[in-house]
Amino acid sequence: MIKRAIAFALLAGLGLVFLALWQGFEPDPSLNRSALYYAENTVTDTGAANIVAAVIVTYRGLDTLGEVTVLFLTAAIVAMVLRGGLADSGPRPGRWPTGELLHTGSRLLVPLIALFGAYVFLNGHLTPGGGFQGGAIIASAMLLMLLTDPARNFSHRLIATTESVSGLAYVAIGLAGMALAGGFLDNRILPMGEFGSILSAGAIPLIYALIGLKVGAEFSSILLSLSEREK
Amino acid sequence: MVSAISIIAIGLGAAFLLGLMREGREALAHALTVLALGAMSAVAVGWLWLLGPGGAAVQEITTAGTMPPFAINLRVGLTEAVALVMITLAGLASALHMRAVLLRMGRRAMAVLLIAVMALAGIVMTRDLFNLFVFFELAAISTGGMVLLSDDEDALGAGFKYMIVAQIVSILLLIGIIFAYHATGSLNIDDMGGLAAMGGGAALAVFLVVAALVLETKPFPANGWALDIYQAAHPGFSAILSAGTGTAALIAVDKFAGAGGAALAPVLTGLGLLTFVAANLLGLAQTNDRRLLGYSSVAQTGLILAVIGQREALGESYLLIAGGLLVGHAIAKAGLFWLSGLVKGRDLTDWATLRRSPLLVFAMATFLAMLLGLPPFPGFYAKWALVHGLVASGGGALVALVLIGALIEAGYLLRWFGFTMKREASEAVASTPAELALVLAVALAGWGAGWIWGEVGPYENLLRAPALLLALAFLLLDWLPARVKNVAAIAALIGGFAASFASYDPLQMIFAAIIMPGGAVILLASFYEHGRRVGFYPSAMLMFAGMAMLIVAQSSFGFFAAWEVLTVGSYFLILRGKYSEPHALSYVLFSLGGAFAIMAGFALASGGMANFTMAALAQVPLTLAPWVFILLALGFMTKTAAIGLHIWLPGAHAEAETDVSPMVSGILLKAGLFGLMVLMLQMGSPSLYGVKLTYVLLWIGALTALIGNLIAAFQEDAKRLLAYSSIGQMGYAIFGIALMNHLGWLMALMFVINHYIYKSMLFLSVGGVAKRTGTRLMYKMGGLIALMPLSFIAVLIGIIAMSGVPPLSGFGGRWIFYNAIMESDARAPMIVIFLSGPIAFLYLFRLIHSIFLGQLKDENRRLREAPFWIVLPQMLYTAFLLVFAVVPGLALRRVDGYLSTIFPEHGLNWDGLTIRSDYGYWSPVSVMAVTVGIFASVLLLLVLLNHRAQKVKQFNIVYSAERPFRPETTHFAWNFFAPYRKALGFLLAPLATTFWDGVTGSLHGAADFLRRFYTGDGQHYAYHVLGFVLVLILIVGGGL
Amino acid sequence: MVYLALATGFALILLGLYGAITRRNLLRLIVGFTVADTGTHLVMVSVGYLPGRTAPILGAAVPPEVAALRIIDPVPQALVLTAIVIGLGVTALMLAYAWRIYATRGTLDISRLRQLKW
Amino acid sequence: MDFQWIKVAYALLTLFIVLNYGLLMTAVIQKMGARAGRRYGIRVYQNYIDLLKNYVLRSKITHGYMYYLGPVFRLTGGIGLLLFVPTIYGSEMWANFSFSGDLILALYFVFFGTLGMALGAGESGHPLSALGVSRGLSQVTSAELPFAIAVFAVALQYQTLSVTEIVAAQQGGVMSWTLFTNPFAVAAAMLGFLGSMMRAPFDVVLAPQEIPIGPPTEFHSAYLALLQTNRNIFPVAKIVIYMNLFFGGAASWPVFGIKVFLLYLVSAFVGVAFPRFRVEQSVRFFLIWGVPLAIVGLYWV
Amino acid sequence: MKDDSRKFPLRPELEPREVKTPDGQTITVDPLRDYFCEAAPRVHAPVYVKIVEDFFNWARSESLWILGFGTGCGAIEMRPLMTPRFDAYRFGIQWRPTPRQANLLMISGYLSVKTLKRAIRSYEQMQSPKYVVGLGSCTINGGMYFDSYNTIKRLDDYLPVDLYIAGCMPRPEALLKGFEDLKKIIRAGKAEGANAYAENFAQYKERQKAVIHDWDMPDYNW
Repeated sequence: MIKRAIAFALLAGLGLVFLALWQGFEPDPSLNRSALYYAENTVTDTGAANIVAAVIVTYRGLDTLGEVTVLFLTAAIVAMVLRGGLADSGPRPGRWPTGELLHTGSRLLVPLIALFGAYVFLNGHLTPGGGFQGGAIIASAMLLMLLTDPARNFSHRLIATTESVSGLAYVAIGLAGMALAGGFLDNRILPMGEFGSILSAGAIPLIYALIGLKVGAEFSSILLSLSEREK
Repeated sequence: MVSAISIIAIGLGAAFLLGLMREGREALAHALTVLALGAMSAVAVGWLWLLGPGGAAVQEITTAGTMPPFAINLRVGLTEAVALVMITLAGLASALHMRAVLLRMGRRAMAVLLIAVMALAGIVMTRDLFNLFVFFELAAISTGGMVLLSDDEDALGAGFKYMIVAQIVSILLLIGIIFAYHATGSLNIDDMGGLAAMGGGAALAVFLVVAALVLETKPFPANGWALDIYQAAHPGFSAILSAGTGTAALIAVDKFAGAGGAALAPVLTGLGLLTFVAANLLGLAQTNDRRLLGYSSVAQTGLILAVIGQREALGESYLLIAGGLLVGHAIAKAGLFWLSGLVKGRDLTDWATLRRSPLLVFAMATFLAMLLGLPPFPGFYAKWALVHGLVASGGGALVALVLIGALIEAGYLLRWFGFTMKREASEAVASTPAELALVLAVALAGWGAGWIWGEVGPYENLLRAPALLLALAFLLLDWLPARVKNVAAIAALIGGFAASFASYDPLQMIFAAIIMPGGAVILLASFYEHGRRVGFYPSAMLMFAGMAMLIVAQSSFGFFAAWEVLTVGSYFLILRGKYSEPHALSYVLFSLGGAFAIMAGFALASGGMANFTMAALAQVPLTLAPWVFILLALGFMTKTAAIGLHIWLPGAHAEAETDVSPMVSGILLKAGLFGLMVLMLQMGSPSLYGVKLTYVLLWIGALTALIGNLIAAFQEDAKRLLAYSSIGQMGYAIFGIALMNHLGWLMALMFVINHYIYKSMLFLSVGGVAKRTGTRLMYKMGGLIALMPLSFIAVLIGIIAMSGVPPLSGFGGRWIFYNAIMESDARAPMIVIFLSGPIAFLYLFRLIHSIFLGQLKDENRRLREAPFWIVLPQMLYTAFLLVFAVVPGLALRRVDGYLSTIFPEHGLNWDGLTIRSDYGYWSPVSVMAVTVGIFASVLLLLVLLNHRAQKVKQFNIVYSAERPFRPETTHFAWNFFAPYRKALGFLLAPLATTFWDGVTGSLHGAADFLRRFYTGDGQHYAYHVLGFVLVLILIVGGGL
Repeated sequence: MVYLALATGFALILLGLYGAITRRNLLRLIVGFTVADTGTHLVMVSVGYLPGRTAPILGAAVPPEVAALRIIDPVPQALVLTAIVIGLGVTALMLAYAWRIYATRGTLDISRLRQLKW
Repeated sequence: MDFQWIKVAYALLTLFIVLNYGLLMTAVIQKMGARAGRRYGIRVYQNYIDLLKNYVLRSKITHGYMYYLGPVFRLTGGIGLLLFVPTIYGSEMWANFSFSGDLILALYFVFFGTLGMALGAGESGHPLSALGVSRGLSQVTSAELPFAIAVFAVALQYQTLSVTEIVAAQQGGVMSWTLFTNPFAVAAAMLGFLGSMMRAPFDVVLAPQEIPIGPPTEFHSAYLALLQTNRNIFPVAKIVIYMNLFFGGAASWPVFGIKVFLLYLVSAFVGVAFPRFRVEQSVRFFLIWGVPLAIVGLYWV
Repeated sequence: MKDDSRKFPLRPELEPREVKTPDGQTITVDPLRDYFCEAAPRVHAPVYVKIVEDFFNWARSESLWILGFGTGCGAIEMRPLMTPRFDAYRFGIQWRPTPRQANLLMISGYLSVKTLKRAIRSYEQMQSPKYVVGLGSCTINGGMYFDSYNTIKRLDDYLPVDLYIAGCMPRPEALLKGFEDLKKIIRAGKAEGANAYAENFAQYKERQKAVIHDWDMPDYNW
């Protein structure tokens, strides 16, 4: 009871802070200087139509690299955590086999989903979407496969390789930006192309593709690790 | 030089590369990890080199080819470079240290390690607030991963608690960031300067960010999670957590502090100091080594946080201080955590196993010294500069907090060192050469850092002081046999004296004479010891070096450094005694407390000025002078063991080794006297509220003399008796100095020489006897006169000299003393000192009677004279005392002449063989001649009559027509002065001991009570965090 | 509208945190944090919202020339994406921890994890 | 400084006079005590016979070197004390060796004999000797307190530590004696005097039978004779100091004889009239009565 | 002294014992040998010329220091000597508490075997010249205890008696007369009991040991 009361009191205090923030909040009438800069210079700087994508991949590319790393890290740790418990979990009784219908349906859907994912990350610089979203979609294909056939063996190796290679490539592009263009993760190492076309915006599509692959692989890896625990 | 961002790139690249590795190639993976960390370290070191000695400009690194604030940018300045070096090197070393566990856990663990280091480097470099958040999260998650490397089951719980806290912190941070962005339209930290001043949401946002960042520095009380991690995590990782994460978090706070504006600084300071004091207090109650280190880490981080809060006030020395504390702490803590990896048990006492390896002990001592800010390590310079800086900016109360916290920290750290040196050692440490090399390398790095700080700071570099180097050279010689080292030590002392002989003024000369040649004479006794005596010579020489530096110190810094050096050396020396663990601890704590008082006093005197000469003490403004005087006098009197501050002395002197007791008693105590003399020489006698402070000193001296002597009379332990007698004698000396007249000083200076001689002599005699009899309890001895005649003669001459009975030299001191007090009008303390005078007879007689006279015991019947090397110095002293008794003018006259330059009035007149004062006269030669003449005549008469006396044995005594039962029941020695105890026993009430016991007891009690706050429940920790944030905002908000 | 979103975000945070610090079960606790995370994200995007404007994607609807007047702030959007991913990572990590704790301790009660204290 | 050997002869003469005077005076005082108890008491020359007998005992034993030297120390202390203080005021001849040192020398030389005797008694191995020493030291050191403070008061009063000068300052009539110029100091000093004379009520140190006779239990023959000799010199020497400090000193031998006798008589009278104190009682006595008196004396100046 | 014919075992504290020294060795301590001087008494013949020796003897006779040691009922008769009525002090007589300083041992009445041992000790611890006076008939022939199993009958067999004072008990006046007689003997140089004791040491010891069965001390108590 006391615990609840304390929790209440603390959260009430926090709530007061939030209330102050809420009361003091005044939506900007116009774009602030950062946003204004992006609105005005994205096209010339990066050639991307999706300003958010440009911010993510280029201006705040280091964040994104970190973000990808977070996933990589989580995947690695989850694998580590779960592997550590393997010895004592022991074999479990088999499951009911999933039905034919599911198998077929998923076999039909998986390539489509994957393709959609690829579409989303390849067009990230033009339309809403991007590497993370695309990667998540690809991972959902994986999830579908896992759900339909829990007993199926996936190639960890392939996933890991995809993950690492795309990560390395990402870092390499970043370094290339230092060598060839204005700085780390500068997207202007590749031609800017025509504004609005798929092959534009310098390295953004490439990076997004790598991110998509990597995120897909990492989500898959996490899902796989978690599902293997259930076997 | 490659861009510093490559540290991040290398880290990430290597981590991703590890993903490509096959399972089963762990060794290769580890090699890659080490290589990558090595490369990162190399880049960091390279930049440090460029920015430091190279003088390169601060490096701005932009990304995405866009200028900040529109793209993320990084910055590497000197501070960042230092932090990067520490972080990457800690990572590298930990990777090496954790090799086994990394190999076991596989490439993923290595990737996590790499990312952790990378993330910390990112925190240090980035200038973008959100990017900072990303790196923090990376660091947090990788911490969550690294915790799993531990073998400790409880690590899981600790990790989860950490994640809870991390989640809350990240929520707060995000809210703060987004509102800060909203207010400024930028995420760049450089754009947020003074943001808090905007008030409203912006200010709240800033405080949320600040609170989150500060939480990363583990402030009290929202730090339970951190302690659990320290306790449970693999020590290799704890090293990173302490040295790396802590550093990074502090840098982050430092970066963002500007945004908080002026209101934030005092809050940070307060918070830091609260953490510093509280965590140290909590550390007192710890028995688990890693948790203890955790508390210590938290405390040190808190101190640095406080320094960050005082950044404006500290001005130029800010970097020196923060850096010194940070580097010292990082190196020491990393080293200690790695060491804890070598120790199997988790209890502090389990560290005794380290003792088997002198190198590890050396490393541990180095680390502890770094943590405590002892010379010559960076923390020493930093602490000195910090205290001076704080005083300069009027933060006297802060100084007090810092010093109290530091003292508590010293308490538990040195207690731990005591455990290591003195407790039962189980098995030897199972360390591979690589691990050993790692720890040693870190320790050496600590020395290196000390050198660097000495070089770059505005003070003298202690590692360039010849005396100190000479002492340290004995560390290198420590593999030699003891006797060889002894020759070297004696040669060093004599050589040192010969080299500097000409440059001393008479005051210094007296002290130098007893320190160096005097020390050499005592060292003669050390020839008795066989084997290697590892650690003895470096400690002893350290003490001597400190003393030698002390007497020639020109600046307050030099003086204080020397003071610390001699304290450290003597602490190690005292700790060598068999049962001296608690006594050495209380010694060093009192000494450090005193040293802190001295430091504060100097800081106050100099007004925070860095370079302050001792001579400038005379120019201290009148309003400050009494306080300076009090602080300094207090500090010096801890060393002379004035009443109330004396409780460390008996144990420390009594339990020390045979040849150490005379050193610490005969020589070391004089350091305090020297300090007092210099103090009064420069400052005279300031008044406080109309009371002359020297008058207070008179009282202190008198009471010390009375109580010291009185307690000595009731000791059963011979060495304790001598120790208490030292207390009493020091009281006399203080009294003499405080008289502030010619003869008072003359007496004190005579006393410096005399006390050295007879106390050294008595300690050696008693030590020799104790060596032979195997006990120090006097009532177990008795009747040793026939077996140990030389020791007896030494004691006899010693006590005659000491009690001031003519014709030996002690009388000269008394005579001068009486003449000195004739000039003074302070009658009340005089009466007290009169009371104490005759009591000296009681304990002196008891000493010689109980040991040498009376009944010889069964088991002692075949004892031999004390070893030659122990007797030799005694005989030298005896000869000297006899010569000095006849011709005291040898030294007295020169000193008298010197004192005439200070106190021109009321000196002595040298009229042929007669010495005249204003009041009386004394002719030592006549006294000696008359006494010897009468004595010889009477003796002749007796021999004529009784030359054929039958020598009988010990039971041939009249015994009411019976015979004695056994020697034990016939030797009247125990509780020798029972009637005196009946009459005056009430004066013996151990008030000081009770008081200090109460202090330590309440500290421990407080610690034990306070730590229950850390219930171990993750949700409680969440409460702490939330509550902390709210209170912080309340305080800062209230300050708006 | 934006105030409502903001308030909802704050409310979610408080709700989530309340769950996280009062529930003993690790899984509920994690859910609580997820809710709070979501609230945070909501707050973030709300702060970046400018009334009456559109998404920061250039094209036919929003030509680059007038972008400055037509789009909302892209930065919070970028940030929130990062925050979401990081939150996901942390959640996954906590779940893995919860699983491991359950495997070794046989409990999901956080109050049983009090071996380390004082 | 040129030393004249004739001083040795003078010193011996002083010693001779004082020894004989002491032997006779103690006998007379003992006889007075006996008369008070309605006895004849000892013969006036009895002390000579006892002394002689002890000197010429035939057999003797020794317990060791310190035992052997103890009486020597003791007697040296007594003789030294006598010779370091000018016996007769204003006479170069009877100033003896007072050129060696001043009042402080005398004060500290008192302990020379005490210490030596204690050591000798200690080496005899007799536990009761040691017990006696313990009592003696306890008592003497506390009796010394009022005396030392009083002496200091006197030194302050006359602004000198030279005995001769102190006596000189008291010349010019009875009323200029310290006794009248600083009565408290003198009272305190006289209490100390009683304590150091080993007479009742402060004679538990020698308590016959209980601890046979304290420190000298084992001493006999010439050892004892030396101690006896000292017992006749030392009190006189001590009284000389008191006389010089407080009672105007003595300008001639007859005055010397009278003053010493009267002072000695004080302790004898007190001794006859009072029972014994235990040691802790006497320690307290000196602290409670002696020291405050002395302090008053000190502040009186 | 080791005596195989010992009838009573030695007291435990006098048995030789093994002791461990502080440095770890084991040594044997034989209390009787290690703690007591074993030397035999010497004869101290008068060494000075007659006239000097006479003078000394006169001094000795005029300074009789009695050991305050009462062995039997006669001790009660000695106390009045200190009182004003008899006032023995005027004859140079006084009591000393320690045998070291006394030179006259008064055996005041009957002497039990147990006390004999103490008397012997005390006598031997006195310094020569020393004198023994037997008080009352018991010291002469056993007196009324002539057939007691527990008293000695003839003091002279065990200690060299210089003078007997007969009576049962002798009055203090008799004692004073006895002292006068003793003084005469001393002045005549005939009170050489100590030397006689040393000369006939073996005989004395034989007789002493014949009655003292638990002889647990060295032959001569210095």
